[in-house]
Amino acid sequence: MKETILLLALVFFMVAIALLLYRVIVGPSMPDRAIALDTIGVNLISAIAIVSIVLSTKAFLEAILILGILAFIGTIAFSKYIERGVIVDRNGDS
Amino acid sequence: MKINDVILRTVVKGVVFIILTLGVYLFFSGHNAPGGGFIGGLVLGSGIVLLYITYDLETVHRKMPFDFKKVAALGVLLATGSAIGAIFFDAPFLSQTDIYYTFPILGEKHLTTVTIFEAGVALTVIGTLVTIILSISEDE
Amino acid sequence: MIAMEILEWVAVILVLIGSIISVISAFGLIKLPDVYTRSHAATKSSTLAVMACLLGAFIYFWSHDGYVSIRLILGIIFVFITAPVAGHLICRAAYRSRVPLARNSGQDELKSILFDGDIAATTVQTIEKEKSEENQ
Amino acid sequence: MNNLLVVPLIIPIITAVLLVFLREQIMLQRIISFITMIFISIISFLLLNFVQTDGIIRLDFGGWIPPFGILFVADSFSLLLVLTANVLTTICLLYAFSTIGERHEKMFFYPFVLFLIAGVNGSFLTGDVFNLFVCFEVMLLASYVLVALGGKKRQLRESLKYVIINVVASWMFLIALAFLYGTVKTLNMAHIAQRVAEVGQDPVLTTVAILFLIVFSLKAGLLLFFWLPGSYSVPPTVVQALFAALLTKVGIYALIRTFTLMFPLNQDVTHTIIGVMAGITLIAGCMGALSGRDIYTIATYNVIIGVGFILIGLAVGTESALTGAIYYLIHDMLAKALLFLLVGMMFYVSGESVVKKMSGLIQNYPLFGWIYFLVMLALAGIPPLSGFMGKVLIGQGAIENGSYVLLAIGFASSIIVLYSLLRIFLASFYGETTISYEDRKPIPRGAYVAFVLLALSIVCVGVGAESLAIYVKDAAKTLMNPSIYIDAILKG
Amino acid sequence: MESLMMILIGVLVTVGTYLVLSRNLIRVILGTAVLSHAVHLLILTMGGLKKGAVPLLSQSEGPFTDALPQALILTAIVISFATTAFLLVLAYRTYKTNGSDDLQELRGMSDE
Amino acid sequence: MTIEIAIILIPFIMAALIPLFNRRLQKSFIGWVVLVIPVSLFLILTTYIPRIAKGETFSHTYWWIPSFNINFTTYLDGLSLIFSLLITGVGSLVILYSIFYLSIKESLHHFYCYLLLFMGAMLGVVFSDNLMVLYAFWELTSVSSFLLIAFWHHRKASRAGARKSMTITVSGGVAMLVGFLMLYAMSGTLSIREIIGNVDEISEQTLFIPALVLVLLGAFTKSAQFPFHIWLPDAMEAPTPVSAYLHSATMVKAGIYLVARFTPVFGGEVVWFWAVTGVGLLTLFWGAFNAVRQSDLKAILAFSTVSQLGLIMSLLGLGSVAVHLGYSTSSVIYTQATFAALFHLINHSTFKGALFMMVGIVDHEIGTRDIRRLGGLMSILPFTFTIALIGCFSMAGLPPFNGFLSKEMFFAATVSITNLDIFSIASIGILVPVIAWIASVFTFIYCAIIVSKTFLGKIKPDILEKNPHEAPVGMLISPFILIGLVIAIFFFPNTLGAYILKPAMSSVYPTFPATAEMTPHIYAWHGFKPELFMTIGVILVGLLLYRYMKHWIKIYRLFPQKWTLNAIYERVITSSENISESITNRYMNGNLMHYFIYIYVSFVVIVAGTFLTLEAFSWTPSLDAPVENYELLLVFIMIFASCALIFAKSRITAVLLNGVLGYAIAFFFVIFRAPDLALTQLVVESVTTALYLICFKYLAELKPEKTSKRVKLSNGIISILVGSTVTLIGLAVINYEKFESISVYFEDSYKLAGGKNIVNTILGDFRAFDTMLEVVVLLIAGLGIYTLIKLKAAKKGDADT
Repeated sequence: MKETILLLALVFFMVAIALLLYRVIVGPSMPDRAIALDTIGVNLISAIAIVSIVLSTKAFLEAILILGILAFIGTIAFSKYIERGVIVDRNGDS
Repeated sequence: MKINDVILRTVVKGVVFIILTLGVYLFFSGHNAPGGGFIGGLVLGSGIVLLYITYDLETVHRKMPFDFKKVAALGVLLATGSAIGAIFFDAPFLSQTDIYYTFPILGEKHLTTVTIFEAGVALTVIGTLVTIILSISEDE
Repeated sequence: MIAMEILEWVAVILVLIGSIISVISAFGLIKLPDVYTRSHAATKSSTLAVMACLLGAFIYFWSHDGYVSIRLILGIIFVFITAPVAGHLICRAAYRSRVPLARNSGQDELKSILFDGDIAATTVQTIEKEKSEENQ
Repeated sequence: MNNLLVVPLIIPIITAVLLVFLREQIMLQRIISFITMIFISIISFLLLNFVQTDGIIRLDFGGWIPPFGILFVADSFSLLLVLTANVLTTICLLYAFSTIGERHEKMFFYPFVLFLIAGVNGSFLTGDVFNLFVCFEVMLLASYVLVALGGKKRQLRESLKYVIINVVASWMFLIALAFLYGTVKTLNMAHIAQRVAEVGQDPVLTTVAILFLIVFSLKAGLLLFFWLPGSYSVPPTVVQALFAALLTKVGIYALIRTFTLMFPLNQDVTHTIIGVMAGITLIAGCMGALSGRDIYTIATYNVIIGVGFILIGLAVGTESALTGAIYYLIHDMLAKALLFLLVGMMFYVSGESVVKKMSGLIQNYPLFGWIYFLVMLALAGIPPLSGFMGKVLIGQGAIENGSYVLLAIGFASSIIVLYSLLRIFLASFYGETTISYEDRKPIPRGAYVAFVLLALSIVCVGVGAESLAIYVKDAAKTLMNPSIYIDAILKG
Repeated sequence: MESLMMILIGVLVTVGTYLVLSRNLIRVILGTAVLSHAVHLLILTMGGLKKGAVPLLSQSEGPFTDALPQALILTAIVISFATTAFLLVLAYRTYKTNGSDDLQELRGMSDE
Repeated sequence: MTIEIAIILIPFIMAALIPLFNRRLQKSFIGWVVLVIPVSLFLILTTYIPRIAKGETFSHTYWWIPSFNINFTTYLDGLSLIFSLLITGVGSLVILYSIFYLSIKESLHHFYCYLLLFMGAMLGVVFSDNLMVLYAFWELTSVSSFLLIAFWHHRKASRAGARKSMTITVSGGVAMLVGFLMLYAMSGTLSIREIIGNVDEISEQTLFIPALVLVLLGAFTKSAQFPFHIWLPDAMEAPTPVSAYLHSATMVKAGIYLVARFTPVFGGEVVWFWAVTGVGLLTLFWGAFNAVRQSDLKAILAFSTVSQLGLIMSLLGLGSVAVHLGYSTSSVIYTQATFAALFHLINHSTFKGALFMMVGIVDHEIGTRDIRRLGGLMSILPFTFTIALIGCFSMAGLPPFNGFLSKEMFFAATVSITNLDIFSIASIGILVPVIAWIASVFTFIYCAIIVSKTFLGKIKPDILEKNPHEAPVGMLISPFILIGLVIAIFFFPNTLGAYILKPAMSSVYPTFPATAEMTPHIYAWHGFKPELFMTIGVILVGLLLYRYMKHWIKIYRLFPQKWTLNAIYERVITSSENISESITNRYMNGNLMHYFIYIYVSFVVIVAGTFLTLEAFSWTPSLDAPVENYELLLVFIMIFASCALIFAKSRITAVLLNGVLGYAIAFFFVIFRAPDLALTQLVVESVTTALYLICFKYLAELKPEKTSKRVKLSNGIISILVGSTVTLIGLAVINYEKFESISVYFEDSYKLAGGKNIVNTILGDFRAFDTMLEVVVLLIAGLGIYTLIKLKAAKKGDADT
């Protein structure tokens, strides 16, 4: 029963990801897509958490943390790219 | 156009600290849990990359004045060195060995040469990652 | 024993709630009219969803294995800190790259401050860039 | 003792890394890299002789017994190639010292060459398929860098194609590896051979073998050589020479290993396909060589012809054919390196790469011209130079086996080789010179030393074929009887 | 599951191949990236899926899922990172010097 | 070190020394130094004559590559002796002649070096018993001949001639090599003598005839037999001493030598008989026929050489009948053809050598060899005229010169062959004497042309302007010696026969006892036999035709310029070059897309082809792990994302979609219990995405693909085929459960390597070597990117090689 619910939750997450994927593909603007990807990442965090419960293993908890970090880094990179076209500035004045 | 990055920079200071800690943790936990030289190195490297993204080349370089090419080279040297060490003990190349050694304060610890090897790996990963990002960003 | 069972159920329900919120938030991302409102759906409700899930997982491991996962707590905190910043940055980027507001939104007050005067010249570049990237 | 086996791989790597720290001291870089190459050449020669007395030697890395760990295996075949590769790289370095220029030298030129040779040596020596992939990658990445080193317009363009095709080829390699692991569940070559023999190479395994054929063909330039002519004509001369001598040969080595050791049991299918591919390669190579109007084109298509010819030896598959293939491999490595060095020097002294725009070079550079003449004869398989023994033995094998079509194509190709190179000789070296002896661009002394050494080695390999015979025969014997190899790895 | 994965891998290979056959440089590079994804999944699939526990001795007693493909993929991922990075830089250097990212224009038969 | 090996090696050693001591030697001195060698070699060889005549042979073996049966075996018998005497004898005379012929401004050291090289190679050919060594020397003669022909390489014609001769003779050599290899495969030995010994076993085998044909190809190309003769006239661009030496007396005779040497092996075959005889006769006729129309003296001689070689060749063919018949009193008569061949071989060398030297003198003194510009030189060059007269008489087969004797024997042989009733000689055998006779008529005509157009008639005025005079004595010595021989042999033919020809005959017919019939007594006068009438007929008809040449010379116009062998050869070469070029340029067009299409198509054809034809496909889905709903969804998401990637119109979208794929794969890694992978994949994916973004600064935005619909469709089909090939093989492989994985071993990782993370212990310990190299890969990539960016092409004047 519990497992069924967990799997159901996973299906929900997948549906959400699918919807977000639609947003990534369709846009219309770049920030839309970036946000969608960010959200996919965040949803994946949840999904990984659920899978860990299903498999009852603690091996993936690092992955959760890492994914959180990386989604953040990714979003920063995207936003900087969208805003300035450059990710790494040469010096502080630009 | 100067864009105000105060919020970002404030948060990143904390986040980078977490990332670096996590990286070190992953590096050391590698032998028994997920992690290891590669992942540790990658996480540490991406932490540094995050710094570059939030700040800029000059600022970060002032704080970390390394030649990352040499860091990478050093890493390879460490990895190969630990591998070659076995030859001098008449063991096959790359033989790893481990001992349990009781430190004065820390107590008994499990020490292995794998750790040296992994440290080499991690250093190379960091060095390469940053070299790549830096070289490209510095390009005219 | 029963307490454990209940806790596990709590965890599972939390996870379920999280998943439902996430679907709703995803619908929000589809339905809302412009990037700024979508960002709201993404950052706020998704963060809620993920926190519910992680909390669920935390409770589950606590009750099931008696394992208190620091990593999960850290994860929650981390998402808690970073999600708003990310949302802020992306919205600012969107605004600066002049992604249009939805038609039915109110007045754009920042516009006159940001895009007037000497700054206008630089923004032309961004607009052009945006145009070239928006070929659809 | 066994630890010596890793020397040809690890010493260049360590030296290369050390040279990274010595970036500014060019003289020191030269000396160190040269000494390193001489050192590993000596070591590989010693190893070759050890193998004669003690049989196949292996080095289990970390002491993990096969098939679980990675290991280096040295039999005569691999060591012969390692030795040849190292010797000619040493000589090419001599050429590089006087020609490559400070700009390149400061940009880690020597480290990259050393990485390249490390990858090549590793590919020859490894006894594990996945490790072969990794060694390939070491070699390939170094080659990617070397081919683009200099950043000229044309160079970047061609190297881009080279890199993309090779990246795709690498992924194909991994696909093949995945299927291999999916079927035999092991990665050790000897163990694979044993397991394949156990079930008698059924159709699925043969398909996997064919996948490997495609992958290695891409690397070797067998039939799928499209990347080769462009990318071999753009980098600095010495890099071209190294490429021509080493890169395709590694692919050929892998092919020979795969189809003599791992998948030797369904030769009707596999060797027929190899034969057809080799035949088409030869024809296409000959057409390319005939079509060429500039020296680089002619030289690069000659590389392709060489590949086709060696693989006829594999397709025929008899002991004498394989012996011939090994002889020819050694010859081809030396002669192609020399050919590319010469061609590059022609471009350097005349500033032209079109055959007809050069004339009378031999009057200003007699020794240079005669060495070209020599290598031309060697490549055409004229006795007693190095190409002869391989050609004869492959021909012998083809006759024993009844592969007359391949025999005809192969021998006809040697005439085309001669014809195409002769055209260069007659047009560019002979004839009236337009530049007086005083105005000529002098050839650096280091280049001459490299030419003469390589030319001498060609003559020695040809005339002294007997002194190589014990090694080559032993190598062919091991190739023909995979059980020798398997037993050396898995028993004791 | 394995069959499903094989179909997915097939689709990925198809997409990768199609992209590699493009004229545009970036598409080609993305194609190689997709191919590398497919390859990693393939190696994993070849080890057998869901056949055992996470290969951590501290977490369970086994049987474990096949760990060797995982190690291989890890190596492959890192190598693919290295090559992709190099390829990207090479691509933009080529673009800058040759002034085109269209591979048909980069044929280079006429200009030299 | 025996004398035979020394004889071969000395020329080589000297050839190597000349360039070394070039600077020390006086230029005028160099020829005299070189002359010592052939003279002394000749003298040494003459000491062998009595012993060889007694039937002795000399054989010595030196190891060269014994592992593959390639040994340096010298073998000196009657046949070798004839040739070696010719090589050294004519060689001495030619060098003596060239000392006066070549100006000291020429690069003499090259000339003599090549000449010595050639001499050594020739001696090697005739002394080798081992097929491979024979082949080695054989090719060396081609190479040295190439060098000599191209001696004046600043002339375009020289280069063209050299190229042609090299291409044709080396091709023939390669064919011969294949023939030798076939012989080796049949007999298991490379020694000619052993092959002759086993001839009965060999002739049964299927490869026998191919081997025969291939060996003959070698001989024919070298001996300039029809249709390979085209290189010989072009080779006349060489300095005249070279022509005299290589292209009349020695190198072209190597083919003759080969045929004679292999007569005991192949002689019994009908193919051999007809090929050698037929090609010989054809060449005899064609050479003579073409010689008549030439206007260059040297070209006339070249074609005449071709023709004479055909004569010798056809004689050898006729003689091979005896091998077929085996020894009996009736069959011995046919050996006389071979005897005549060997006899004519010597005769030809003498008179043709002299004639070439004569042409050289004319060229040297008058400055032209064109018969249209020459005439009446008899009074200016009386000695030269004598040489020409005697040489031409001999060549035309007139008494009292040696050519008469051998020509008579030739006629006799052709007539006697018609009596035979094997090899379907009865039906077409009558053609043999007919062709021989017609060819002799033409021979007579061109001999007449040489003598009359050059020396008779009026002196053309432009010649006189140059104030010509007779050649220096030194230049006349050699031709006069040869002319002396021409006469001497006529008067003492039987001395030659007994000491030199007889032992050679027993080399050609090793199984025949040396009876008197084998070495017939040669008479200048032997009664009114058919051959005498034939000779008389030749003279009469020849004179007649020469007289009325103007009237029938037009028939040459019937042969259109377009269809001469030379033109065909040129056309084959150029068209094959052009066709190759157009094909190669068509598919090697630099377009990466096309290259990939070739690669993928071959991939599909070869791999899927094998897979399907071997029926390797099998699929049992029941063995699969179960599929959960969410996994199915994830698969769909991935498929969807990847398809969207194809249609992505902006690069950011594409990169984002790639990121989605990366994330999804990481999630698969989670589902499939690979935590380390999931971590690595996530980090690498993010870093890669960042890299893309950084590099986008320098790259252009995606443009819509400009490819046509058809290309897109075909690309799509190819991709689908590739993808489905992988899928199908994968489906077959996942059910392949015959073995247990080696990774079971790694599950003891804690015990073995002290680590509880199996993947990590594999990476760090079991397979640490991979990891180490992978780190190296990373370093290379990092450094590589650095250099790629920093090392930009220098602007101009940067000549790095």
